[in-house]
Amino acid sequence: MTNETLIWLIPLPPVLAFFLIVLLTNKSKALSHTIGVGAAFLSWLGSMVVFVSALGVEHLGEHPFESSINWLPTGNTWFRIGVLIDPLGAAVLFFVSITIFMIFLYSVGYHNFGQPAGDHDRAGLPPHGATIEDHRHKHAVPSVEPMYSRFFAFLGLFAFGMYVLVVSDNLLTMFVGWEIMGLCSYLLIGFWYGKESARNAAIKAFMTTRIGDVFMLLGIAFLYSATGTLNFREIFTEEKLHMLVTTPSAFGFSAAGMIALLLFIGTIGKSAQFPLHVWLPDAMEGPTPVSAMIHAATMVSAGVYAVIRMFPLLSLDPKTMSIVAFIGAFTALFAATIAVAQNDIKRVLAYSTISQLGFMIAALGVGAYVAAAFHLITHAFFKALLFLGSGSVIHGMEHGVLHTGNHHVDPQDMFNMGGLKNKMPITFWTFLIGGFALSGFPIITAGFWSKDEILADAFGHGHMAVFITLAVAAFMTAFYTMRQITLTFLGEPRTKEAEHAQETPWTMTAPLVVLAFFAVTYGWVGIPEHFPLLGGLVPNWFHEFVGGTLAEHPEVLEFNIIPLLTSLFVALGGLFFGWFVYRNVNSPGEDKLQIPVLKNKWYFDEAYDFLFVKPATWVAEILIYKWMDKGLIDGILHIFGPATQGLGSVIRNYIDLPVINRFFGDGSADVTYWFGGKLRAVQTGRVQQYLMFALVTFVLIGAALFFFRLLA
Amino acid sequence: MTGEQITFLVVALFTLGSGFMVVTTGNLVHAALWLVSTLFGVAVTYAVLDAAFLAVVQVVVYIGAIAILFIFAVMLTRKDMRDQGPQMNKNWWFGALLSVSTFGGLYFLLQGWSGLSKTAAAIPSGFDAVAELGNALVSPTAYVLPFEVASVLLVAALVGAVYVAFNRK
Amino acid sequence: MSFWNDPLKVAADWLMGIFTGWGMPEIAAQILIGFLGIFVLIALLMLLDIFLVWVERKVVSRFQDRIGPNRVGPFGLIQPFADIIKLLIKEDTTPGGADRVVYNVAPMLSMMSVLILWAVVPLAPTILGVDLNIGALYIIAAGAIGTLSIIMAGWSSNNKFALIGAFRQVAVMVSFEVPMLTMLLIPTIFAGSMGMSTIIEKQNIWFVLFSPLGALIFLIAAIAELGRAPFDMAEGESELVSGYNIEYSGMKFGMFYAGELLHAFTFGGFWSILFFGGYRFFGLEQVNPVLAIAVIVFKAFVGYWIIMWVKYTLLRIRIDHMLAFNWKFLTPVAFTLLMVTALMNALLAGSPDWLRVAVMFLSNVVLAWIALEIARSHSRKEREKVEGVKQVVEAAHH
Amino acid sequence: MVPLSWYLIFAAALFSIGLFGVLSRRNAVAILLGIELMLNSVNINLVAFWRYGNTANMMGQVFAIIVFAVAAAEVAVGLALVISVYRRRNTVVADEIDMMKW
Repeated sequence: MTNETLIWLIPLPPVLAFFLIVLLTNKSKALSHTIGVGAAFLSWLGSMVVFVSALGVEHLGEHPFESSINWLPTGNTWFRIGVLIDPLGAAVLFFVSITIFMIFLYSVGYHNFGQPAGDHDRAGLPPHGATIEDHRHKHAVPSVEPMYSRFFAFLGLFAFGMYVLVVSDNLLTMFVGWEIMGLCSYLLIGFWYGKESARNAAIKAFMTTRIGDVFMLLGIAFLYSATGTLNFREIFTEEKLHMLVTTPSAFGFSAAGMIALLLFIGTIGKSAQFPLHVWLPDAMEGPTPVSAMIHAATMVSAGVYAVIRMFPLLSLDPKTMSIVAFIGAFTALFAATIAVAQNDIKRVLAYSTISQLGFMIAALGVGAYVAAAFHLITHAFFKALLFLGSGSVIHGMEHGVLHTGNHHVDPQDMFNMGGLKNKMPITFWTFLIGGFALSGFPIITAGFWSKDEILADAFGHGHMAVFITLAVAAFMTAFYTMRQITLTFLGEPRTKEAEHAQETPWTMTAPLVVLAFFAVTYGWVGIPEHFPLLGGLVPNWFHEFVGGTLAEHPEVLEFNIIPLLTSLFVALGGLFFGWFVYRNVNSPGEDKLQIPVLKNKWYFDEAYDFLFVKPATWVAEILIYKWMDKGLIDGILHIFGPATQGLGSVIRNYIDLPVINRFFGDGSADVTYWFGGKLRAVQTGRVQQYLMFALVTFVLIGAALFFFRLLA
Repeated sequence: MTGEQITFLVVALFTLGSGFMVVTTGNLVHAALWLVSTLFGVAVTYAVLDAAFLAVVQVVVYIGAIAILFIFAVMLTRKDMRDQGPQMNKNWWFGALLSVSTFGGLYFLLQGWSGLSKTAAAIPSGFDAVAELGNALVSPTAYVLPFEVASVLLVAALVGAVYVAFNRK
Repeated sequence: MSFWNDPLKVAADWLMGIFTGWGMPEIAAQILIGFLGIFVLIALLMLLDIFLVWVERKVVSRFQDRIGPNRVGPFGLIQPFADIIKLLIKEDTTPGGADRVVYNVAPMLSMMSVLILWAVVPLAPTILGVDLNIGALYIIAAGAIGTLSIIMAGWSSNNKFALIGAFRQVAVMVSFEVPMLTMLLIPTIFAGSMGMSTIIEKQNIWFVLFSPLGALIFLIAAIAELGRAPFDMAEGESELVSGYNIEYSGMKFGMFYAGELLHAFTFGGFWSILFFGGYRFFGLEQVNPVLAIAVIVFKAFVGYWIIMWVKYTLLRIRIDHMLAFNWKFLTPVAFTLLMVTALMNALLAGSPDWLRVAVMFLSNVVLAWIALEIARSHSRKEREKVEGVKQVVEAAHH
Repeated sequence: MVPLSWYLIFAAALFSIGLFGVLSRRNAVAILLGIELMLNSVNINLVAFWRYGNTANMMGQVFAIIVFAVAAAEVAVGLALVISVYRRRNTVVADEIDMMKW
């Protein structure tokens, strides 16, 4: 099987799994998760094959794996869709497939497969645990998710969307995958639809991303009308790009800039950049694997991936670039500030995700193409690791909750934890690695290299503002990461639940270990040559490989000591302060940083509520419904009624009854009746006679025709 | 008068004769059997026309299935084994008139048509009519659609026949 | 020597020489030679038939733990001749109110339907009547004529038992033609032709290895076609006093009887041709046509013996069970098998032989297993239903 | 060599015979027999035109086969109708089956 065919096949297993599970194996949990995980494994296998063979190809950037088929006839040409794997695609495929596979595996344990069904669990609510009875004393154990199979089906569809997005060679199919993911995020965030908050979160996520998507669709339409194609490699040709730059469009943007901007707004929605970031923290309502799926492996990465894809277009217009850089940097800092004040372990990670994505966007804004891709991948690894780790922690806490039976304790609140280090060692160490990677702990962790590269690029390209903002953001990142670790794992247990927390099954810990491995090692493939001591020990493979995607190879910056020192300082400093401040903080009260404005996320939700939601409701309810519909339109209609009635009666009495009915209606009826009476003798009910009549007629008519034709 | 012509005439006369018996004989089972011989004559005609496959299919489908079906039907639709009364309805003469006129009309039209006297070209050597037919029946560029439609029709007829003839106790 | 390589051609040329020597036109001579060939073949078949009578009686007697014919001649070999003479000199009766013409035509048709089958049987690479490229269909066509003869016999002899027997027999034959035709298509798929000789030449590996289930279904359908046990309801002695040929006596009955035997033998032959490589036996057929003939006759006898074995081992099945078995089990299985085989053949085109054999064989086994499972569960349900009724009835009795 | 006209006239004759049967037999089954004859005559025409036209173009034979299918369907349904009518009205005489009249 050629690589092209294989690439075509990669997205298939998950979607097949989706249909199989939904249609057939919905009843059997074991079968469902076997199919789901198996599908994820198959896709992973295919992706690995493609990736490895992609490594083998010289100048993959010039001639990537691609194949396409005619899809829609557009006028006299065809709209072709197809698959494309260039260095960027290969690298993304690599982490996407691994993380997806890991998350599938993790979900098995997370949903307590193999445990008894809950005593009073209902579909649409998280399982509450079951009481089993062995040698005559009953105790509570976690109970299996009621909608276990459905979960795997949704995950499969989600994975399908992501794979489609990664392998597709044009914006349209990419957008299709994009939207499939939008739908799945809705389904999965609202997976426990029994919870009010989950419902709202799902709708919020769907709506918010939809705003971005609309603009993205506009951008795609604009691009298609401008260039007549949506295929990446066809767009990124010299003359197309030049044409786009030279054609002006609105607001003093060039067409290229406008398109890039529109597509970028789509990304803002998808990867939760300011000001459309609001949906992402709420998305934490979904099960933790979903959070990992959305925040690490797939959806938000998809946003950044889209921008990276369109980078050649993006980089054409300096205005757009600066907008992107600004939004990225701002989001990075802004989200970091909020993250500092959150107590929900998953929300902290959510905001850190937003800020890390801000890093990537900002990197793209300053033109650091490779750095962005690099950080995208490393971030995917350690963020997936962190989410799964937090899920593991929550799971352990739920064990405690079940043990004590006190269901009022929120197993996600970090102030209820503490001292989990000894309870759940594997989780702790992996989480620690992830946290250090996130905060860019120097040299060993992957996060350091990618983040350092971003800072270096920002500095090197002379965007001081961006540089400083990012540096501060990085500092805060390290700070709240350490805060989280300290509150969660270090110190003494603050609650009985925390005391009775216990390590999670292997299906949950194994993915942690694997991801931890990548979270550390993946950074080493991208060490800059000129780095002191380490530079050149390992060739900067990543830069070479992914850089090859662009037409002109991005130049390698010469080394500069300032960004290095900065990142060292912010990472270590942040970590130290995080530990120092929170080493003996035991309750939210003692936490100095619980500032309301941060706590309440700069009041963004309230602001949006006031600015958009309320006015919309008012317009709908009062203006349109009450005044316009009820008052104006109905009023007019009520006038029509009597008038029509009067007219109708006139017509009826003076035209209808006498003329139509009497004369035409009854008259024709009488005539017909009379004829019928005469003619009915013909209908003898005998088939053969009918046939004879038919034949006679046929012969006569035929003869007549023939005769006249002869005459004529 | 070549051999082929003699063969044709013999076959045609045989076929027409038994066909005539089909529509005239009083005993319905005999009519069905005469139908069999007519169909057999038609099969031979196909064979003479180098359509061997059709000839065999004719034998299989008509003699093997349809004729048998007729005999069954004849035997199922009478109380005792004798045919009583005349087999022609009262205006059979008109039917005869019509059919003769039909034949006359057809003959007349045929006379007016050129290319009547054209003779068959020899089948090119190595031309496998069966394979050609098979390909034509299933290739999308040819007649796969009529073929499928015919199959659907058969299924529908099968179900319908079963339903209609089903004897509700 | 040359004669032994291609006896038919040599003989034909020799005769052609003689006839033209007599000043006979080419065409006439050819026709005459053709008739001679047919005559010789039929004569030989008739001799074989007589021998078959003896074989049948011997085998059945063995199965029933008797000795069988053993008085006339060595091992009673002359016995069948005695039977023939008896049949010939018997009074040839015609029942009153019978339809004379049809009544007399039926046995001939019956015999003919068997004999014309041999037109397409390749006895050796060089010895076959005519190499129709639609041989497989031809078999069914001949079967159709047999069906016709049976219903003619049953109807014309003006006897309700005969008529009922004919009805049943014809119903069975018409129904079992369907799976039979389907199974004929399976060697056709493998060989890419319906021609008997092509089918044989393509069998470097016997098709039975490709499609054991197909061979089995074909055998079952063939037995039903023949109307032999366990599908011999048409001539159930106890119920219908030997069915459609009840009114026939003397040589007319003899024709039905001989026709049946030869038919069985012929289907043994077709079985071997379609699934067991016909006259091929490890290149033996290349040595000498006579050997080839010996091989195919031997294989035919094996098939015939299997048919007899079934006949004398199994019990008679009720008519509705027969038809239900065909329509509800055999035909669906046959269709499924046909689809599976065609699919496999298309998928495995060009792959090595051992792989094709393995996959085909396995798919057949799996299909058979599934079919049997379904049948078993269904029959279990039926049994429960019946037993439930029985209990109810017993309860009513008590 | 047999000219095409012979086949066409042969087919026409067969058709007319069938037509006669259809028009003037009393028994419904016999009417169906007539219909069979007509269908066969059509088939003869199709095959003859195939043979005398361009033999590489299979249309004639293809449609002959489709006529087979139609004939089989027609016989099945027709006989089923006849039988069910016989069950209810106890007659198969076409003229007596005339409920569908004024």
